[in-house]
Amino acid sequence: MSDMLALAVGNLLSPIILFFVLGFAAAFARSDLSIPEAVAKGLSLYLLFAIGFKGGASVAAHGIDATLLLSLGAGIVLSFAMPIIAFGLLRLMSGLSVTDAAAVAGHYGSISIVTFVAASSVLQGAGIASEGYMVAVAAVMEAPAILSALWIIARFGQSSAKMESGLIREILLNGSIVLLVGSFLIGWITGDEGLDMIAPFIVAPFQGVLCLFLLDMGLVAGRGLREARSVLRPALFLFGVLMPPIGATLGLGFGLLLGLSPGGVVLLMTLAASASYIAVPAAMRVALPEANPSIYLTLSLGVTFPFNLTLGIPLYLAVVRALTGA
Amino acid sequence: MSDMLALAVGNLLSPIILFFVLGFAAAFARSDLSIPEAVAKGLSLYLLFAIGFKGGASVAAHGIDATLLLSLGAGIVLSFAMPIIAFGLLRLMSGLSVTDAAAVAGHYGSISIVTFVAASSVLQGAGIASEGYMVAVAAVMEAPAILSALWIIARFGQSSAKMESGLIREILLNGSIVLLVGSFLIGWITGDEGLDMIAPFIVAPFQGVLCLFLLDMGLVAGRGLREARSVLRPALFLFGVLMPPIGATLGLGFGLLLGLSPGGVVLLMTLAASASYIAVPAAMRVALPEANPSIYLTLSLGVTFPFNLTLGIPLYLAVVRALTGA
Amino acid sequence: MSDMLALAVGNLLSPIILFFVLGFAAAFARSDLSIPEAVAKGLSLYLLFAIGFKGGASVAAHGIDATLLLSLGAGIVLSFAMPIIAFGLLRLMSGLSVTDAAAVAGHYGSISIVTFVAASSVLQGAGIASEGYMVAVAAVMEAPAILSALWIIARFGQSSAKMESGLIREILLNGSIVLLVGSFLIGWITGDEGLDMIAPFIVAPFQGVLCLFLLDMGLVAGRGLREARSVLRPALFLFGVLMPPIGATLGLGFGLLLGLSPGGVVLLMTLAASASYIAVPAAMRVALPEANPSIYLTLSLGVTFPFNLTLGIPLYLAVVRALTGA
Amino acid sequence: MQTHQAKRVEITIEAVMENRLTKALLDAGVTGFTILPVLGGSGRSGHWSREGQVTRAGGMVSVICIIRPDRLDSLLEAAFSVVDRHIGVVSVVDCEVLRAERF
Amino acid sequence: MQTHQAKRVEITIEAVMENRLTKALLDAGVTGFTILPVLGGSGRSGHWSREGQVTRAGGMVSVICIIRPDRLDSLLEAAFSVVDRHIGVVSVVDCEVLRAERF
Amino acid sequence: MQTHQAKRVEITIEAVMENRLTKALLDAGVTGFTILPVLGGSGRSGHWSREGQVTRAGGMVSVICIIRPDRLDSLLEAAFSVVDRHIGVVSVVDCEVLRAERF
Ligand SMILES: Nc1ncnc2c1ncn2[C@@H]1O[C@H](COP(=O)(O)O)[C@@H](O)[C@H]1O
Ligand SMILES: Nc1ncnc2c1ncn2[C@@H]1O[C@H](COP(=O)(O)O)[C@@H](O)[C@H]1O
Ligand SMILES: Nc1ncnc2c1ncn2[C@@H]1O[C@H](COP(=O)(O)O)[C@@H](O)[C@H]1O
Ligand code: NA
Ligand code: NA
Ligand code: NA
Repeated sequence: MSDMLALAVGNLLSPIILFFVLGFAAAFARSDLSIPEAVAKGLSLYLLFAIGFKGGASVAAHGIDATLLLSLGAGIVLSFAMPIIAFGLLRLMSGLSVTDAAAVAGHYGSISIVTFVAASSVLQGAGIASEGYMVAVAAVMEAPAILSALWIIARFGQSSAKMESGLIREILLNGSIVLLVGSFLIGWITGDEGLDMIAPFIVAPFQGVLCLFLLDMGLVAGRGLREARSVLRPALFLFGVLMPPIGATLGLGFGLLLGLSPGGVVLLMTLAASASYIAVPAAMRVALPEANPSIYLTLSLGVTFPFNLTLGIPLYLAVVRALTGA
Repeated sequence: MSDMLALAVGNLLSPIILFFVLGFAAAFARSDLSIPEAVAKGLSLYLLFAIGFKGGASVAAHGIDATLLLSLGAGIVLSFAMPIIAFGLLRLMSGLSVTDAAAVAGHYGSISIVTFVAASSVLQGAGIASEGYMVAVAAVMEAPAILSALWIIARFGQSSAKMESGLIREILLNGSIVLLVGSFLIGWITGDEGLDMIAPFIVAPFQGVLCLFLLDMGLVAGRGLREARSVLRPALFLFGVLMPPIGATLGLGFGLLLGLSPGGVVLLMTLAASASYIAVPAAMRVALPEANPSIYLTLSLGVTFPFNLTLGIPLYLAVVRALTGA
Repeated sequence: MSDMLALAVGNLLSPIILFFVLGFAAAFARSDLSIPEAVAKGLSLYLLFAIGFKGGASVAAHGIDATLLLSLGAGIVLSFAMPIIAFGLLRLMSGLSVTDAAAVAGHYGSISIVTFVAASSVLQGAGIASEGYMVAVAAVMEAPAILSALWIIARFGQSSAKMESGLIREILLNGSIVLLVGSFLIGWITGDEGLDMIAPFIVAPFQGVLCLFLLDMGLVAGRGLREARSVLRPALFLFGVLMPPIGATLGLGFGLLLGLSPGGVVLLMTLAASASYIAVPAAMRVALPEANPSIYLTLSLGVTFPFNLTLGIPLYLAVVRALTGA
Repeated sequence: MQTHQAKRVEITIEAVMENRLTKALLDAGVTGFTILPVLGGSGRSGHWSREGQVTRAGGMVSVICIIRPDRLDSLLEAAFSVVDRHIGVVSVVDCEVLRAERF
Repeated sequence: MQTHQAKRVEITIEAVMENRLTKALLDAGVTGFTILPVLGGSGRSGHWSREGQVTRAGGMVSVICIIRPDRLDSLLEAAFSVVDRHIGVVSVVDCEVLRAERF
Repeated sequence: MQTHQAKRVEITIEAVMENRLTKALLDAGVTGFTILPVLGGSGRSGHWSREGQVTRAGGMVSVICIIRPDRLDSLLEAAFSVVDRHIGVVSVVDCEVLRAERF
């Protein structure tokens, strides 16, 4: 227990978390600190590019594990299933309408890549290895949750979600997925030789770029929370901190079942625990415009993301350590 | 032959090419992956800054070769002459109007700096040195081709190209030339000491930045090609892959005549083979608005650039190796 | 004397200065070279992030000096006092109205962070250490000068500066101050461990990024000067090069009095000598819209900044060397 | 100079709907349009700003379309079919244009 | 389609004044506005451009506000109270809108 | 509030022609203008977008110019002399302005 506390405090005092907190505090103090949209997008492209490539290069170095395909399958199942759990929980706990609850649920089935990156960086700091292909698992978990959410609406809602032609293609080929998967494949193809070539760009400065990006996430999350305080009723807040451990537990189960390495289990838990803030909100605006974006963005960015970043990840790591003795 | 094939395959499987292909494929699949304009411009400024500075520092380290001035002269002659060849070829092969043919011709006399950078990076990978001042040759080859194109119009066309005051200054002082030449001079002045200071910024991460930039080039080229497929008749496509080897042959002749190092010859071939996509299109929009930009941009970015990147550069290198035994 | 000359020439031939000169020259030649606003802002955020963090990490490494608080106090006093001196000088020397003179004076009490960075980099090149907390001194010197300027207006002017609610908060929480102080604190908290993590991002490439940023400063300063030549009467120009040494002298006095290290004295001189171009202009547009921005921006960016960069900093260093034998 | 009557339609709409809107406009026979970026705004659904955004859900764009008056109705119907369920503002102004043959 | 009379007010103002202006507009009962970025411009106080700028003092933004005609006067007064001492341009155009209940 | 009749001219033109256009406008006696960025568009010469562009040939900008009605003709002639051979759209709207002395 006291070890876990030390770990949690250590994690809380890492530059990555502290820059997130700085952004959050600056937003709440109504400072005009801000990162231009183009720069924020550039940082996000960099992270996807780097994390995808490194994952692929690691697969090239360690060979494919027999569990690669099973892990991808587990990711897809989790992404399809978690929105249903989330929806049930929301309908029980909160007074959200079917539409809003389904939209929120979709976010929790999908994943947040920066939470994944933060967990990888904690693992790296602790010297714990993990499967390179977890990046690919992250990629396949982005989209199924959206289909789940739309199915929920079709099944339980009055308002008809518009599953128009084009939307599915848009979801599957959204920029983050393409860049992540593409970089993963290129890293895999070019292997160590490729990694050597671009390591000074994607390895050494990675943590620093991540700090700047988390500063931006803090600013955006803080501003969102400040503006949307009113929608954040206690029941919703509670959902935002309860759903991650539930997802993580499912991730833990699958991870142990598949025999992933301790690091891999932590990452799968983190993926399951995290909530989307890029792909799913965009899909929801198109397909489910009646759902209130302040609710799902505030929950995902303003509650669950900070929760995972600060408490969730060290908790998942501690659990895996306790169970596997890693 | 089988060596050349191996080289070509090796080149095709480098991260640089693969990221270009990723961008191209994403554009054709109509993914919404995109790099913000400001970030793309930032990456392009970085490349000019780095390549110029390194060229200058290399001149400072190795002294000026007696052939520096002759090489600059050769570059200028090539840039003036190639549009005339290209124009003749286009009028023979394609049904393009005088105006469109002249505009395209202007692009092929000038150069593409990112093709030059890609060739430098292939040379570096193969451990072949080259003259640092080839960067200056690249810079002087940008503009003369534009004057050639306008002269062709004045000589053969009905429509009068507007050589208004200000245009020449605009061409000579366009941002890319100024940054490239300026960085070259600063690299030269500050030499190894200067290079040591900023090497961690312009040397180590260079290849990684180049990958991101080529991803963007792939996206832009792919989107351009998708939209402008209709203008790309077979004769034009053929021109787009024939003109580069013709230019390269001229570059080869001049390079051998001047006694450049094998690496220098490859770079001069690449410069002659490449087609502009920054400076010349802008000048043509001002001076020759009647020319159809889809034609010249599609040829330059959508055909000749990918050709040089994937097949041209390994071919030019193989030829030089065969001839000089390097 | 000849040493000082050598130092001055050495300084003038550093890449940092030469890129500033390149930008300046490109602007005067009316080249269209330009750095997108978002990229320029991104570079500026990077510099604040890096310089703040390194300052904090250095405090963590060397412990707090007994003089930390005194130095902060000295900074605040300087920032409050210098506008009054500047105002007196301007009213004596130039025919500026009270409003314009007060606005200009406010700029000279405050500081320019990039001048501070340039001085740090000169010190680093010369192998002279300095107190890490000088970054914090820089931060506290940003705002008091604004209050001084508004007080001057209230005391001597007809036009009433609008000290509306909100302005003070805006000034104290402006983005640069928050990022600088926040990064300083995070650097302090995480210390060497934190620095190790992100050093490849904020230490190694720092000088290169600074070159690009100074290119942009040169472009902006050159363009400003070209457009606003008419406002720059000789008396104003004279003020722009006289005020920095006056400020530096005050900084020297305080620095010696406090017993700062030679490097620390140079930095305090530089801070006192520099003039704001980010925080103060924005505050003046809000509170004193009648003051002519061409005057204060041209003086600060077009005269005093280049003066400090090229002549001022080597001069301040030479003086400190002469006095302390460092 | 000789000018011609036309209508200037301005549609401010979520960026995620941009392609669907422009497709509907082109299908309705519009000959061209121009897209302006939007920095931020405020309305019944609250305040928003593009600063620091990485999500693609947040922003809006403004689509400007100049057309011959007789085409206004089909354009508005096309626009309405897209903006109907979405947030967004449509406004129409009388204007005069040079080179009427373009519209 | 059924459209309704409205006014389209466009206020080009220094970016540093943006928050003060939008606050004044909301206080004056405006239901929404849209903010467009401005790249550069020229006027009595000279020429400016956003390129390469790091200072926050330089830029401008354009605030677009569509309102019911009877609210125009209070809006203009609110706007004027902010732009009065500042540089900036206010213009008003008659327009027609869909979904009038929003304004 | 007291407002005055004016004209709002909007010229959407290739970015490479921006300086030539604004110079022509100033030569024609215009007292100011505002330049808005353009993200993309569509017309007879096809579809374009700024995303990822590094070439300077591709983009457009929108120049807004508010003037006294009696100056409209000389402005339009100046504008036309520049856009004539180039792609671009010119539209004029009646508007009312505060602070008429500026125009
Ligand atoms: N009255 C208005 N005038 C101008 N723009 C508006 C107005 N109302 C709404 N908007 C824009 O439309 C967006 C969505 O509005 P709403 O659907 O009311 O939340 C806002 O964020 C503004 O950008
Ligand atoms: N006549 C005008 N038409 C359009 N915009 C203008 C006009 N006059 C001024 N502006 C804009 O308002 C800003 C400030 O104008 P001024 O106060 O005249 O310096 C200019 O930089 C332009 O962006
Ligand atoms: N009807 C229109 N309404 C608004 N903008 C247009 C229109 N037609 C053309 N444009 C703009 O002008 C550019 C060039 O048009 P064009 O010359 O027809 O290719 C387009 O890319 C659009 O940005
Ligand atoms: Na999840
Ligand atoms: Na060429
Ligand atoms: Na100062």
